[in-house]
Amino acid sequence: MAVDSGAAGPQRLEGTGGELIQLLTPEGERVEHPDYPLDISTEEIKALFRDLVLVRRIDTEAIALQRQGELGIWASLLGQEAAQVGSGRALGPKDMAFPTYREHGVAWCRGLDPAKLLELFRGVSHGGWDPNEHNFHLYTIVIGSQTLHATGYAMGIQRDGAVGEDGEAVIVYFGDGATSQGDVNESFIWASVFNAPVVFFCQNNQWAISEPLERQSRIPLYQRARGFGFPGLRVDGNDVLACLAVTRKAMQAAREGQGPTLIEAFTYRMGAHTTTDDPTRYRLAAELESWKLKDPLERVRAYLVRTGAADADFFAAVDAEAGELGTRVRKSCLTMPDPQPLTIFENVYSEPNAQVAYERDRFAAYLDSFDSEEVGA
Amino acid sequence: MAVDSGAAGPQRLEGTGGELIQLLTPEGERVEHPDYPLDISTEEIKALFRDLVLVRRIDTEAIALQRQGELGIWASLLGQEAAQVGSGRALGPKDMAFPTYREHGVAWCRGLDPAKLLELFRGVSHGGWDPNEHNFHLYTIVIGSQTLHATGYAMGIQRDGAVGEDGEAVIVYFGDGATSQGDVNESFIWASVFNAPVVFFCQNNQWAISEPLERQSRIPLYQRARGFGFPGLRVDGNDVLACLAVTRKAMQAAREGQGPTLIEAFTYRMGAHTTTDDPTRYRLAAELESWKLKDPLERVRAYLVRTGAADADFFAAVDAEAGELGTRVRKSCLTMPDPQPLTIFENVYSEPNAQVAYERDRFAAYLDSFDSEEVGA
Amino acid sequence: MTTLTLSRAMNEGLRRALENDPKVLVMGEDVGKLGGVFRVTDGLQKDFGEGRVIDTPLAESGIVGTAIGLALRGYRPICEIQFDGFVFPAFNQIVCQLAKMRLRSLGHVSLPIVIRIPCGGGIGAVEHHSESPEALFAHIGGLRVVACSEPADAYSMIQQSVSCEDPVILFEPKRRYWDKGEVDTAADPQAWLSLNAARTVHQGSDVTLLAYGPMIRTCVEAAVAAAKDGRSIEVIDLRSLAPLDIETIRASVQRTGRCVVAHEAPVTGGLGAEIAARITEECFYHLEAPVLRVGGFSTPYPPSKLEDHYLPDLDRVLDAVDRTFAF
Amino acid sequence: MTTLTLSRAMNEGLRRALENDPKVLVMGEDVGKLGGVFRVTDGLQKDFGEGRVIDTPLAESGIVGTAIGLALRGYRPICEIQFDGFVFPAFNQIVCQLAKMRLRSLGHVSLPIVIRIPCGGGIGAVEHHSESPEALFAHIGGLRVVACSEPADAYSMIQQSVSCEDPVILFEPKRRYWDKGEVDTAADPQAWLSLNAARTVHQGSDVTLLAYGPMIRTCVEAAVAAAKDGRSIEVIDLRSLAPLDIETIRASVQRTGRCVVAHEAPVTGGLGAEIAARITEECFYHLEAPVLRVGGFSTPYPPSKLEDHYLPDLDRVLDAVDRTFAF
Ligand SMILES: Cc1ncc(C[n+]2csc(CCOP(=O)(O)OP(=O)(O)O)c2C)c(N)n1
Ligand SMILES: Cc1ncc(C[n+]2csc(CCOP(=O)(O)OP(=O)(O)O)c2C)c(N)n1
Ligand SMILES: [Mg+2]
Ligand SMILES: [Mg+2]
Repeated sequence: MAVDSGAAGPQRLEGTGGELIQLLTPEGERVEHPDYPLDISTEEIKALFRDLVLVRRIDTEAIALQRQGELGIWASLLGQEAAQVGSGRALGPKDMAFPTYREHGVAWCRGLDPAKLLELFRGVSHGGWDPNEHNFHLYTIVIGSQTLHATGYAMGIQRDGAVGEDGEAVIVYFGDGATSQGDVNESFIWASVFNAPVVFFCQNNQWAISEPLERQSRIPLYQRARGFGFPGLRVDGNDVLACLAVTRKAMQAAREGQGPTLIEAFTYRMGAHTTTDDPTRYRLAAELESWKLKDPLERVRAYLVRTGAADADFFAAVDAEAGELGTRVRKSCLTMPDPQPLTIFENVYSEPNAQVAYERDRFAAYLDSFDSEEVGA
Repeated sequence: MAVDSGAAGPQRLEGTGGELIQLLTPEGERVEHPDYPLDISTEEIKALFRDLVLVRRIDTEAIALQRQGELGIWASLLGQEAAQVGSGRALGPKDMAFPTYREHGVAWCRGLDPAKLLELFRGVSHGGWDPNEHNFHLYTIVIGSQTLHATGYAMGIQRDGAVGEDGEAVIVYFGDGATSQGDVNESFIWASVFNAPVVFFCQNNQWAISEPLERQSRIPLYQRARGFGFPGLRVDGNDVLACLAVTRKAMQAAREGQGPTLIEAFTYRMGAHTTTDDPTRYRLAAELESWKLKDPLERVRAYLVRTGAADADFFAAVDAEAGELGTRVRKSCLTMPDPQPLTIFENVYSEPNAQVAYERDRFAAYLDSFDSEEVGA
Repeated sequence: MTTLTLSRAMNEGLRRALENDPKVLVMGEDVGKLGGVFRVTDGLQKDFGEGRVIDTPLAESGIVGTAIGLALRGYRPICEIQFDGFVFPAFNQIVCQLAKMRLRSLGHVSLPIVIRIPCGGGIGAVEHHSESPEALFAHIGGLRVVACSEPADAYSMIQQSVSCEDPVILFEPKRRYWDKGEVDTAADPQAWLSLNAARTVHQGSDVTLLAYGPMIRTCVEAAVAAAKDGRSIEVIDLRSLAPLDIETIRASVQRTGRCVVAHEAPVTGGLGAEIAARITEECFYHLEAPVLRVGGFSTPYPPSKLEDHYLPDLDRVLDAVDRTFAF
Repeated sequence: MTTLTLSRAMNEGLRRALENDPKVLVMGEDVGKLGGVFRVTDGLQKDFGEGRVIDTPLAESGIVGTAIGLALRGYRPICEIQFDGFVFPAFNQIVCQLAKMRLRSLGHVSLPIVIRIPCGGGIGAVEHHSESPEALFAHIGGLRVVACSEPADAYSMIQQSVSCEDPVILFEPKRRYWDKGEVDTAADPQAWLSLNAARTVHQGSDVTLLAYGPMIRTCVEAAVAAAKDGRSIEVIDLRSLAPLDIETIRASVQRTGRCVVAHEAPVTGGLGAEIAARITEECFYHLEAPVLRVGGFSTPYPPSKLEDHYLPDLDRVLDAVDRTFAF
């Protein structure tokens, strides 16, 4: 017989309890998980802590810059640092990452200069970095589109014969809201049918702007993978160690030819959707308060303090570094030159294009006419 | 812990064995299924047999008409009669059905005049029937689109307060290939999130034109529903009784407010994709031969003969009726008037439209110019 | 008469539509509690309930596709697409289903669906938030395409669109959402200007300037500025982009003998092309100069620091006007 | 020189492309064993393997989206869209990703992807199988749009499209797939006419007739017929629809003083609009009559029994030509 029972109706998802993979509790206690043993040194944990603090600092600075009118908008990663740093640090140099527009922490782990992110949010470019320099693709704003790019890229890895022991794999980021897009589901189909080396990393931060998770799914999101025939799992997205461990394992499986995995990192968007959003219109303060207790940084700090692995000097040093980073980020923003008008016509095509050239020449002449008339444009 | 293991790689699906819901074996033996007791009289089974024969006859006639140049193309339902008649006869008059382009058997059950189907395939109209007359929506050719229409319609039923004991529900048909389209997956999301009264009826006929099922999924299709949190099941699509029973149950559940079900009717496209297709290019004759043994008509005939429920007279009468139907279908095709040129401009908008009127008037004048010049257009 | 912002006027129009017909629904992303990212649906879910003002899953094809199903069941859905650049996932449903269902059914089926699209640039946004895709819809038979430019029209045009038995794509000029204007909410709907009609928003005799949506304010400002230099520009707000109100346009161009079309969308293949081609056919002997087009460049929309150069402003509009006099 | 059908010439061109560069891939629905519904990819999977000629899941957004990913990894995918009417599920990936990635990356990323679309009507097909959506793509900066009309061009243009570092939408006239023509498969690719260039396919002096794809044969037939009546029509095959080869067009129109554009797509907002607008700007004082457009009506494509009326045929093309002489 073949009957597959689903839930009878919508249900509020609970992210706590036994179904979450966790290696570090909100209180900072290290716990073991039979399937995800993590061999990690204290120094490595300290390095992760440093990452968490620094990416939060980039975020804080960017929000401030936006408030001061220096950025058009900013999408804060507040609360999602562990999901991003944990997964980001699980990648090898040859792996490729496809972000959304909120993966500043992953960008950091891949080595992208934060100034590049500011360029985008300042409106100086649409991104403009070379995806191959750090194996970190451009930010993608149209929800879900990048999941297909990632899957196609993974199919390219297969064609390059780069799957195997020492293979390469792809990770693609998307949100809970994105799981409703046709493209994301098509990417699940492609990845499973071609057994492509791609890890789907869904940061379920509980909200798609004002819409709670129930608007996207009535069952936990990690279970979506079942419908497509590949493994899905849910990890505590505020636990940097667990995120590191599950991503490592899934990436290694992909590299070795075992195909895709869906990782649902259960986390929370602690800030507004973007700096133009006002979450008080749609969610209760109490929810945010309860998530503050699960802060991804604080639990690592608690662990380091409790185990004596780090002392006040360490924390002071990290704070100082964060301060410097903040200053550097700010400076890079304030000294960023505006693009020149005629760059509008650049990088549309690889070769000279009659239409673009025609419009550029006319526009250049138009701009010149102001100069010669000595009237400001 | 939350790990969901999927298949490790592509696997050839097998449609036989215990996972299929079956009430009538290919040999015509009646079997029971604990979850799908079917209380059906001999007369009703004979009526189903008649339906099967008649819809096959429509199909044969249409193929012949196409060969003779009377239809532009025809999409044959050969082999899928049981899936269509079984599900079609499970519907109540108030239920709404959304077909693809191959649901001639469902059309028959809903009471649509087969001539209407010929109009479409002859190129006289794009369908042109009133979906509300028989609660049978227009054929939809763009793969998967109708699944969202069906889901929206079901949301309308909810808003009308027509869910409950005596409620209404929707059934939507699509193929195995269609399951790869974003729209179909989005409809699964909508239906589950809103718990809409819709039954997804997938006729898995093993092929999407030349592509075998493995190009669309590496696990059985009924399991797709798991990923979205509603029940999925697989029925022997060549077993009219099982199709009737599972569809009845799923429709009743939907009517009562228990939400969507995915039914995978495991069947086989015994003919070409359409009359322009040449399946010998991509599939083996042996496959077809093996499916002939599972013919949806023959097993009902065997059952009726074996149980003595029907005698030669009955079969002769059905054949005679089929012959008459064939003649009627043929005649309706041959006597169908061609549409008038100016109908191009009709039914584009509900009210007079300046652009359409402008073009129509000019075209009418243009046509008139030939008349007055006495030159043939 | 009340003074309302365009966003608020649209909100009032939606409220009226919801009040007047229980079959009217509002659906889209974040249209409920949040009231939409531009607050156009503010308060509607609170007042009309979740059954009628529906926060949908995040998928535009799903929004339009289920709206079609709801319309088949007798509802009149108003879909909000959050930003212009996000209408493309729904393009297939719009072009192949929404536009074609009436013909497919030989008139048995109407799909009275409105798709609201906040459009255009000038708000300093990131990629995909500043597009003007109207020409793509105007090319599709079976769709009505309209654009409002100011509060009073927003208020009436949304209601007229909802009343229309055909699918309507309604473009809303997002950078004008906070512009204020007088709205007569007490006026008899019968007295409203037809949804098919263009309107002369600035009288003039030397040249006809055609525009719509966000460019109307720019064009009127241009006309006012030009008047000081002694040049009399007639500005017509097209309002209906498909079909065009050719009569109004023709009457003006035959009078002025010169015509400029302005829009934010790329000039190549934009609506200006259709207008120029048609006007030239209709007014060949009246034209003193070719119909000139001023619009976005034929490139992707640039990063926002460049948008002031990309978007036609008062100077570029007047430059085009000047050029028609150079012929 | 070999005599090949257009379908076969395209097949040979694809074969060359696959041979010349191991990074070239062919992907789409039924392109493998079946060889595509028009047999354009016949035999390619057999010869180049399933790794390079890929039967994909049935989802066009997936086809284009994964092709983008493959291109990011260094491949050069050629995507087949089975029929024109089925390109719309992929429209979002084409417009927002394919067209914009180069600018988004400030030139770091190239997406050398070809999207082959069998297009147009006249084959007696059901709905969605006879569309001409080229204008929708020509409006999108970042895309190249080209159309072939005969076997020799099919053979070279597919190879040039594959070599192009930018995304190319290649329209193939499906009702001309079985038309035969001479193809010089030994010619030096350097000698091929540029992918940017229009070509005069019938010389004339009285009027310029612009067309592309399936309409070329019709237009040449019209020119031949008109010649018998003493009217000399110059027919230009545009080949590149975006960008247009304005120089070739202008030179002809300045010489003839009259111009007609013919295409199957609806006239409203079709490519003819852009051409008419641009030509009028460029050749205002040379034009004896407005540029006239002849094309599909601004309705959905009708059922096939009506398509002979919908599609501009020789008579309707000549009617438009006649009308330009009535000015
Ligand atoms: C196709 C598309 N539709 C709508 C939007 C507008 N939008 C931007 S972010 C967002 C919510 C995304 O939610 P989720 O996927 O959960 O990611 P999160 O922002 O929470 O990280 C929406 C609706 C978009 N960017 N793309
Ligand atoms: C969006 C779209 N893409 C491609 C096609 C062309 N096409 C028509 S039928 C078909 C195969 C459909 O397979 P399946 O869903 O299994 O249904 P079946 O024909 O087997 O009943 C294809 C690719 C289409 N109609 N729509
Ligand atoms: Mg989210
Ligand atoms: Mg099938």
